[in-house]
Amino acid sequence: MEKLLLLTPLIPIFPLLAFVIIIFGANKNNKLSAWLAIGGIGLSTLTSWLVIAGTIMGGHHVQAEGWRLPIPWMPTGEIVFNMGVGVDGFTAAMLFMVPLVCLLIFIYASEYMEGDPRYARFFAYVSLFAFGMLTLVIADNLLLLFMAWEVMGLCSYLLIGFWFEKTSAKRAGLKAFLTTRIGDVLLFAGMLILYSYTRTLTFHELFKPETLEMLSGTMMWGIPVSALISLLVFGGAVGKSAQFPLHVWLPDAMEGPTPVSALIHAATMVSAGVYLVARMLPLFAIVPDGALRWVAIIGAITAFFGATIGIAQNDIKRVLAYSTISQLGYMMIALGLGGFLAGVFHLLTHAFFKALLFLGSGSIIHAVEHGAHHVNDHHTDPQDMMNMGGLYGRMKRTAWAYFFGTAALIGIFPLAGFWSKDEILAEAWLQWQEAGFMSLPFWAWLAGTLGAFLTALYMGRQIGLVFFGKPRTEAAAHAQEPGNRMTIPLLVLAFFAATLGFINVPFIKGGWLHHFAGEVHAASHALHLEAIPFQVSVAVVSSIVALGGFFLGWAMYRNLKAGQQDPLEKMLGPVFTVLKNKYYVDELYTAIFIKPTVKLATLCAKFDYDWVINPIVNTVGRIGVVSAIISAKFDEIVIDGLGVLGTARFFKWTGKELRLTQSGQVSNYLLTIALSSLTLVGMYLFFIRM
Amino acid sequence: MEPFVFFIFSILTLGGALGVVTTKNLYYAALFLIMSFSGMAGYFVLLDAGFLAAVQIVVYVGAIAVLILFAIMLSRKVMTRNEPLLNRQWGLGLATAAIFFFVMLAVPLNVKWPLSNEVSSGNELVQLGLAFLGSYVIPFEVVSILLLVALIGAIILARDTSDVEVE
Amino acid sequence: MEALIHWLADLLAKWSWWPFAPAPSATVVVWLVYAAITAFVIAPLAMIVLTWLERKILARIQDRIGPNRAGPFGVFQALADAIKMLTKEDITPSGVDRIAYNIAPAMAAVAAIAVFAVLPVAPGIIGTDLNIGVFYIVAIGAYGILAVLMAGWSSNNKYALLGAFRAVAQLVSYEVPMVLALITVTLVAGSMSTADIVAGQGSGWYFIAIPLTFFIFFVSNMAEVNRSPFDLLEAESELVAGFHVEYSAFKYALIMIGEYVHMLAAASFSAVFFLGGWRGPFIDWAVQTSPLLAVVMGHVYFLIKVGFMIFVLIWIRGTLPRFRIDHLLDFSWKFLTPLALLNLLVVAFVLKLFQPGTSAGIDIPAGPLSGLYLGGWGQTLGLLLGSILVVLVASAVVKAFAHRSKDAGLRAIAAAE
Amino acid sequence: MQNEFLFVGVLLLVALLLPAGGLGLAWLLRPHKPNALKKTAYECGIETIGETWVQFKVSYYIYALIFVVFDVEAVFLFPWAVAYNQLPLYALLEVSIFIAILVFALAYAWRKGALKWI
Amino acid sequence: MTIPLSWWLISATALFSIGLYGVLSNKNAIAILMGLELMLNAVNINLVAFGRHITPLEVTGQIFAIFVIAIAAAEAAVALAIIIAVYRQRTSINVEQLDSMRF
Repeated sequence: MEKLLLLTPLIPIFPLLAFVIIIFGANKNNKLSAWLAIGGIGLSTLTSWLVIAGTIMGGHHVQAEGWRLPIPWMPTGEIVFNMGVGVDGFTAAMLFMVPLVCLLIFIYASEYMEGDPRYARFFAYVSLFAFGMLTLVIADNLLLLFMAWEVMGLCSYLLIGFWFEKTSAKRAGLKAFLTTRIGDVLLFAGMLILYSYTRTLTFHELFKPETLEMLSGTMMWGIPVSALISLLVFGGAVGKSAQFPLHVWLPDAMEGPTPVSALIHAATMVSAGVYLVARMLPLFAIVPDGALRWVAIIGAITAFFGATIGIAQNDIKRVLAYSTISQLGYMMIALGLGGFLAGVFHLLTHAFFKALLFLGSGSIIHAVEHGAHHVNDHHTDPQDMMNMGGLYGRMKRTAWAYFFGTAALIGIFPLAGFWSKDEILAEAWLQWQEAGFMSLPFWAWLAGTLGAFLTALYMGRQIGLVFFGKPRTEAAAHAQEPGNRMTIPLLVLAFFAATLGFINVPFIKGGWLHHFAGEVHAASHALHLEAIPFQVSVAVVSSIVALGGFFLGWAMYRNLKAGQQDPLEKMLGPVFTVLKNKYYVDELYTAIFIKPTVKLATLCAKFDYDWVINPIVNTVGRIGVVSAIISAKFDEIVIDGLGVLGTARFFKWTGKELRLTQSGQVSNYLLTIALSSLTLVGMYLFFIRM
Repeated sequence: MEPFVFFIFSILTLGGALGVVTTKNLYYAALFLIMSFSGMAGYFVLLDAGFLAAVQIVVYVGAIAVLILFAIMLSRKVMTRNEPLLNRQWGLGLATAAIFFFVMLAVPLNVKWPLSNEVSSGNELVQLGLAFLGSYVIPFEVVSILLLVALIGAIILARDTSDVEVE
Repeated sequence: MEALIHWLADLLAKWSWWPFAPAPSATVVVWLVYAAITAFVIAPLAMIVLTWLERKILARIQDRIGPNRAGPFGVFQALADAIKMLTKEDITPSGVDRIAYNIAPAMAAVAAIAVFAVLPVAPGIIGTDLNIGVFYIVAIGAYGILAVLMAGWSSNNKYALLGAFRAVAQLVSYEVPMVLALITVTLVAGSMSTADIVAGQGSGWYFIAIPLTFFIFFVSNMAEVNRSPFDLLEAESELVAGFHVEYSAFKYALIMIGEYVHMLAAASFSAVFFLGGWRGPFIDWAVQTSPLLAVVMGHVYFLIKVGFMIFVLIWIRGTLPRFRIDHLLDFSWKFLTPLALLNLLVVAFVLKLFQPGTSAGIDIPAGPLSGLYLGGWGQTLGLLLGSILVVLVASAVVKAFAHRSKDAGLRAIAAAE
Repeated sequence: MQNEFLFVGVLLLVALLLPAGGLGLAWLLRPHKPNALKKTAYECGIETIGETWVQFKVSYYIYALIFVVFDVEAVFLFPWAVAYNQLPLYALLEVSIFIAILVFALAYAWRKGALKWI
Repeated sequence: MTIPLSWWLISATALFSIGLYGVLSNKNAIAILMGLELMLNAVNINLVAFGRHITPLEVTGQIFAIFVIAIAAAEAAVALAIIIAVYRQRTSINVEQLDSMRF
């Protein structure tokens, strides 16, 4: 058994090799590149299955305790960082999902991307991405996980901006990169603090009871270190998994090719954040009512608001993007309530049906585009649902696969989504029963159930708009079912979307997955690791809500005519506008962060360009004086004349100093770095002496 | 005896370094740099690291210095102009460097290191070889990848895409 | 060396009037004398004798007589040249970069002399037995390259500059296969110490075991010392002598000393690494019975080998035409370097096969064929077979390339074979 | 300090005396009659046209570049060669990978035409 | 008599400071690079000196120094290639004129 597990390090190697070979050798040959990528991930899939078999045969010992292969990285004195890999039940479950979904998507993409001038490069990038994701899953320590995390971030950037001729795609890539970077910095800070306290970043060493106790017992800035680290790590997950308030990048990420959306922004990479939180859950849970609470709150907010935005979008992929955000919120709810396995279960099922939906939308877009070419129409946006309609008759395979995916997503019995979403809601419901009305679990349950309704609503709307009624454009009327390489992955995914739920049906052995993956964190007592009994009431409520929502949406949009006003818009009025504009979060960010930064940068650039002491510095100073005078009038007692001068001086000084920072002069940057380091060294020496 | 040798090598090293940063002629700066590198090789000999001394000369003097000289000759118009090489913030730079020196001086003057008086067995080369292929094997392989990447990057950057080039 | 120092120390101890502490001063005296002989006798002599030899041998090859007026067989001709160098006017052209212009020739000469520090001349006679000896030679070579670059750049002459660039390109190109060949030698000997390498050739000179390595080393060394057919960086007809065109009088002499000493060093180290250095018939017996006799015999054997190597170098110069620069660089990068790498790996593999269970008292992992080690001779045979294999593979690859080549002439040659 | 290196220092110092002494001797013996014509650059007799320090081809730089890479490689291979007989067989595999990557670098340069003398 | 550790450290600090000054105060990209090399070398001296005086039986300090040298070589190769490329574009390697990053 252990011999099979020894294959683990090979899993990410194949896609990496594919990447290297494509980049350096095969990039002239499109077909070869695609086959290399598919072959690489195919080998990974096979290896993963062998490893999973090893894990199953290894029994409880391997599944719960994990098997590890430590590979020392550069030993520096006493510090030995590990590049080790490990397998346990949780990893094995992920290893079932990740390579399989990747493989199907690669096959799909080999047809979808045909005719693209950078076809080979696409496959190099996705191979690199697969390498990152697989490494992340098998990493047995935070350091390797973080490296893989960053590799994926890079791939995400490259792939979102893959069609960089489009300004919007270029910007979306940059936005995704920068937004997730905020989370990454937080995660990295968390890792640093963690390391400084524990001197290790390997999971199984971190989760030893004494280590966790030490972390929860030590205080830093008034809160337990474990909570602080957890929140920082969660910050990383918020960025990667597009949780509120860093969710803004995900919808824009739909500028990338559709297989990328399916692969990265639905099935795998965004779930890396959830994976991270699930992996680190014992740390979150060690302090009761600590960081976990925030995970649940953020999850609930995201689950609900993501779904509300989803109902007002017209772009087929954006609807799915908001759906993804919302579903990730569900996972966070589950984890935040301590339901480790509920979250993981939903992560697995979601990957399949969301990949299915995205690929389905991809083949719809492909078909509509094809139709548009057919009628020589170059203005119709092939992604806009308002331009579709009546596609059911033209593409039956895709439609049926899409129906399965939708049913799984909104939780129709007995498809995958039903079981996994139900478990999350049951978890919340049970805890609500314990904690009482208006408690956090209650709100989580409410958000989840309302979210489920909205999910069903927008999916019903989408199905109605896309597949039913009459074609609203010529392009839609001439749409054509794409070839086998695109439809067969859809059918395979549909199969899994339908059946994957059974690995954790509560009636079979009390949830098979629970025994397989659920005991990874058995050492941590704060988590709910036992299977949750099936809650009929929850299931009935959510089923009614889902069916109701779906038929409402379907009925409203089924026969929408071209040019007709959106029925929901008629009903909701200004609320719809707010939703359509995504609560103006992007605009808010623009107003709060981006514009001032741009302005500041522009100003600084101007300052520097002239270099002489600029009148604008004085203006800033004067503004400072004026604002100081105004504030002085507000509370004359606090701010006296000295304060005014101080404020003025402060602004003057800031203006003067800031212009140095953005000069574009390498030397200035270097000087800044040197001075900052010097200050840090000085502070360090000073405090050490103290 | 050894302090005297140390002193000579210090003059070579630090004097060379000072020459690098003070001379106006970039070509001389490179020659001073070579002098400094050679002094450092002497340092390594004094530190019982004979192999490292040779590495210092082979890589720095034999390879990097040649690269730098080539680069200077490639961008020679700048070199022959003999205009001051200092930028506008040199005063601040000097102050920073000086402060850094005095702050860091606190370390050797105050810290008590856990010194050891053992004498190495003298088979440093075998130890190095075993370490490269043993505990440091991942960095060892990564170095080759790093060199590969550096070579590819540098060739792509340095190669002239236009064919008009006077020899 | 130690023996010499002890002998001198004993001698000095007997002279009671000697005022200093005997042992260290004996060391210093021996060192100074050894260094002085190397620098002041061997180096100028190398230039004088080698120029004469070269002219004489080249002349014979070209069916001429060569220098024959001054002294018997013209031996004083070279001496006269040396005196001429000393007494000629030293012209420093205007516009040169004086500092670098003056340092460069000195650097060239000193760098060439410095490698003799690790040359094992006879049993026990070696300047200093550095444990990084081979690598030391490589390191010192770096200064030679720099000297060329400095000379060319500071001369303020287009020809000199072009010559210097070409020289540096050539030197760095051939440094790579040379270093790879040296790594192969180190691998076989298991040590970088030159003395150990000579000692390790007791069971067969490395010339027998790794002839291909010898070929690579010898060819790249020819290029390193700018010998024909690799002498185009001073191609008189094209570059009016290359990087040292602006040098005259004694500075020119220094550069020439550097070059000829370099040539002598190349021949010496070829002998040390591949021809067994001071090894020869009965030398092991002599080492055991009489150290003095061993030293004398070692010198004799060593000088014979060095003389032979020098003769080969001159012979090649007289026979082969000059390379074109692109061919020259291609030859290094596209042929010698890959060949040297392949050779290195094959040698490493064969060594592992034959590795005995112990070496110098340390237990080491034994190879699968360690039974065939046979006191080193089995290994030697294995290495030889490995070399032959590499040669066969390389010639097959080259042939395949030649067939596919766009060069019609090359294709014709390949087809003819 | 490693005593073996002391002799290297001695040899270097003594060897420095050769150019110093030689130049000194030559300075005593040689005539010194400079004139403007002698001091001109050694070319075909006409004054040099254009800047003397011509800019040269970037190919030279690229050869130096590849050389740097192989030089650093040698630094890692020498200790390996010395310790080779104490290393297990898989060390040969590791070194083979190391060399293979660098051969790949060489092959890349070759394919890109960086080794072509234009 | 062996040289005490603090001598090495002071010498290395001085070298590092000189390199830092070179980096901060030069406007020529190649000169900045040379300053950088000096700083790297100062670090190497520290590494080897600590290794020699604290753990003389191991060669860790030397190993790290060798890795630093390898990285410095790669860095110099790429940096100089960039400088050459920039020079070709702009006929200048004065970093004060290379400020298009700010836009």
